[in-house]
Amino acid sequence: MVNIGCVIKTPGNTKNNKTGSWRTFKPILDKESCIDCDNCILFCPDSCINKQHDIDYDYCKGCGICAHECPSDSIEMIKE
Amino acid sequence: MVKEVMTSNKAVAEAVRLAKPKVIPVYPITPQTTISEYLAQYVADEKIDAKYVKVESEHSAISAAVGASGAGVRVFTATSSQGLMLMHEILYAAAGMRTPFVLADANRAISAPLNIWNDQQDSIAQRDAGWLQIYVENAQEALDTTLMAYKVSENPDVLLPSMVCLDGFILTHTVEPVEIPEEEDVDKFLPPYVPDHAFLDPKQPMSIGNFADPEYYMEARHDMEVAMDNSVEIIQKTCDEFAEIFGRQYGLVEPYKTDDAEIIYVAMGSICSSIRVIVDQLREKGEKVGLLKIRAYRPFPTEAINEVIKDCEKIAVVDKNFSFGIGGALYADMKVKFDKEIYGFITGLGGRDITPEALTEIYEKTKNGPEKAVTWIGLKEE
Amino acid sequence: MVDIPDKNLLAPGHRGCAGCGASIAVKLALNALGENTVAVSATGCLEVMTTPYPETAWEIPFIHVAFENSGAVASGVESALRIQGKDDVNVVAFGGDGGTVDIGLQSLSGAMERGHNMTYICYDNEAYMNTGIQRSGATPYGASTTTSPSGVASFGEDKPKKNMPMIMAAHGIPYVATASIAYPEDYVNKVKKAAETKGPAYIHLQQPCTTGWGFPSEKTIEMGRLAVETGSWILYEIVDGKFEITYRPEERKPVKEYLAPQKRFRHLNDEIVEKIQKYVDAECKELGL
Amino acid sequence: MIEIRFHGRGGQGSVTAAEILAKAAFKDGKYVQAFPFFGVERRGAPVMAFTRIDDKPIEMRYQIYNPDYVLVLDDGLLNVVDVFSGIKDNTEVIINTTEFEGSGEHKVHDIDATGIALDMLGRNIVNTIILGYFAKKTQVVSIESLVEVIKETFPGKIGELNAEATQKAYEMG
Repeated sequence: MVNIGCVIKTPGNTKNNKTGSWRTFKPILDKESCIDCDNCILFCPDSCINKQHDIDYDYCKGCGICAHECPSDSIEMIKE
Repeated sequence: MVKEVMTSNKAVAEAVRLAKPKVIPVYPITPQTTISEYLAQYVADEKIDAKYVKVESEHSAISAAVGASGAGVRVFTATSSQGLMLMHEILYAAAGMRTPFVLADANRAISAPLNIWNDQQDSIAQRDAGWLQIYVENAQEALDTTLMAYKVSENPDVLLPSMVCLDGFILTHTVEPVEIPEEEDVDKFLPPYVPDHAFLDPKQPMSIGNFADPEYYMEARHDMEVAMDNSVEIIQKTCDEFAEIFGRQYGLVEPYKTDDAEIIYVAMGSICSSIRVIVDQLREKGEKVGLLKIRAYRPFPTEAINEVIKDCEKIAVVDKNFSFGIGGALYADMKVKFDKEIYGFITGLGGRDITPEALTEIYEKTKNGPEKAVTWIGLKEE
Repeated sequence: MVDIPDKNLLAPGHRGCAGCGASIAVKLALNALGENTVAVSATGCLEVMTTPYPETAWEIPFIHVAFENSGAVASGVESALRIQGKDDVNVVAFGGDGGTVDIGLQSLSGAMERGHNMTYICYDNEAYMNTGIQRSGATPYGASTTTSPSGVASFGEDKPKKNMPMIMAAHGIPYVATASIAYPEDYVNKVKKAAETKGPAYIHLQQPCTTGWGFPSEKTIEMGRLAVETGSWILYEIVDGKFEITYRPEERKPVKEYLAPQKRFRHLNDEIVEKIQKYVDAECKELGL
Repeated sequence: MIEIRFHGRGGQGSVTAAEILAKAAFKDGKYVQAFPFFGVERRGAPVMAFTRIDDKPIEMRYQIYNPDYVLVLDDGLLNVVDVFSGIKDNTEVIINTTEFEGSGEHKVHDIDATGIALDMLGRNIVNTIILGYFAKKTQVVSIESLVEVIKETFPGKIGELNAEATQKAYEMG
């Protein structure tokens, strides 16, 4: 059974799909040295860093953009 | 009730005015063009409260139609021939996305060679797109069918788009008397379109036109088959409701003098008028002959046809289209569905006039048993 | 600074590659546009990765119909919304470079010329990435793709990139801009301006693609920055016909620095690199960078 | 069933004439059908149009091969097309001409519609004028309905003038 025309009426429900399992490297953010530039939030392709700079590992694919774009080197990529 | 003399194109435009679509994306092409012109004028004169989208191609006409219908409003578009061919890809998308709008196709031959005249190859080529296809015989039927098409398409058990097929020039450019329904009667018959299954509203976000993998695709397509099956009953019901309000009765098929007929012509569109004249002439000579006019080609009304043809001996299917190596599309469908003596006749391609002699010849050939299962009629001798 | 919204309108869990630039492009655009927006998408990476039935990453209304027609679909959507009096709803269409500069050009041109009140964003990753990196009209000179491969007698794509923003500008529409995901403030401002524009607006956004360009996933933004800092991608806007550069690198870096880290350019010899440098110099001179 | 065939040139209004005749007959209470010979002809090329009039609904949708009446809007066509093609013994042919010399084989009426048109309309548009003459000669359609339809088809001054010219041709019939 599918919806008529395969319409999806549950906005944003890709959240059911935990893409964290794709990850081989994991970003660890050090809030002490963080300068609140928000680069990691802006550039995260998977919208998984919130305003408080908490990383949602359910979705983080471990691309490493956040660490690479962090001007204060506050994010470290470590092997899962 | 006003009765006026007009072309089928004008009759379609009048139906559209009465159906009150909100968006009309349309691109001109012979012989549909006057529909696009009438509608542009109606919008310019505020006779329709709609946005007329002056698209740059038929492909964009149908794309804008799907977009607008997806956004939740009633939509109309029209085309012909090459234009319908250009729409081909999006016709499938429209049906798959279950956008229930109406398209009028002024039936015209397909290139090459370039030809602007009537046959039905263009819409027949789209028969598997998931659209309802109704073939009309005259201007009145063009008007009435356009109104009924909305009601059928928008039915929650159908939600498939409809194509109203009217023969190019023979109908689109021929004037004849047409009764124009009263607006209040039409409003009663056809209430505004209020979609539930798909619309675009930031207050209730939904994603439409999505990607479906092998896990879901077959179900989605099968649902369309179910909807198409549902439409058989709904078309008949809609015809009955229409008759109650407007006094003109239509059906999935229309038999003429078939009760005791030994040979039955089966045909679609304007040719049925001429065949009726020939049936009368042959009847006067004592021939037991009748006509079965197919109005609904998709859905294919198997039961309704069977009811009419079950006792006849032979069937002559008249097609204005053909599939290489097979014959006409209607002929092929009849052969698949019915185990009877059925012959196919290809006529009137590219506007070749179908004369009374040609129609009589079809009868004679069927009666005597033609040399071939499929015969081209009206072909010039070397 | 760019405002960070409480809610992202492109949800996580979508199937984009790790390091996907298209996701960043859309996420930032939706941040700028807000919830009162309807999105249209051409077929491509974006559509496929965000709407695998029965899941959608879109928190706003979304429609996709086909590859080559997002301009026309958006025209229909816009018309339907306006005739219902929904004048305040933003209509945004996304197309990749293939769906925009190649197969979708006619549809887009018609939509722009008709003056629909909408924003079209081309997320340009410079090849057909969804189908596995085939060249498009937006593929730059020298890039090796599966249909413009480097080989014994070939250095890759042998034609320069189609100048799509200027083609759009020639339509006389009120707003045209180029942008890069590596400059989010500039990009977000442009999306906001585009949305506020009465009539059609076009943004051509360069969007590096880790898979198609061949660089490590963490360098998506760095590549975008290098493109701009070398003058290979110039950020400007054309408002009511008035052209203005919106970002000037302090000192333009050599193009080689942008080309070298990318696998698609790795085969290029010094001669071709020099030629590309000359192209870039000429373009920068023409636009006043 | 009465079948009428019009011969004219592209731009002379043959198709309009066929439709006006159908609409006028409809006003008289008849069933009607009118259609052009479907072509891609441009201004100046020979064209045809057809009208059917009957007391009962008209079913046939093929062209008219054996007309009861033939109306020729331009005598220059006589050298170009066979306007007598398919005519029956009692077919009447009306030609806009000043110098037609028939062989006597056919029932031919001639009227100088061009003269009336130039005189009353100031230009050579004869499609309605020839219908006035046709109405009187054949009584197929009433002049009252004809004039009404002409005024509806061409609103304003031009309709008035056309109606007067048609009336004049009627009186000459």
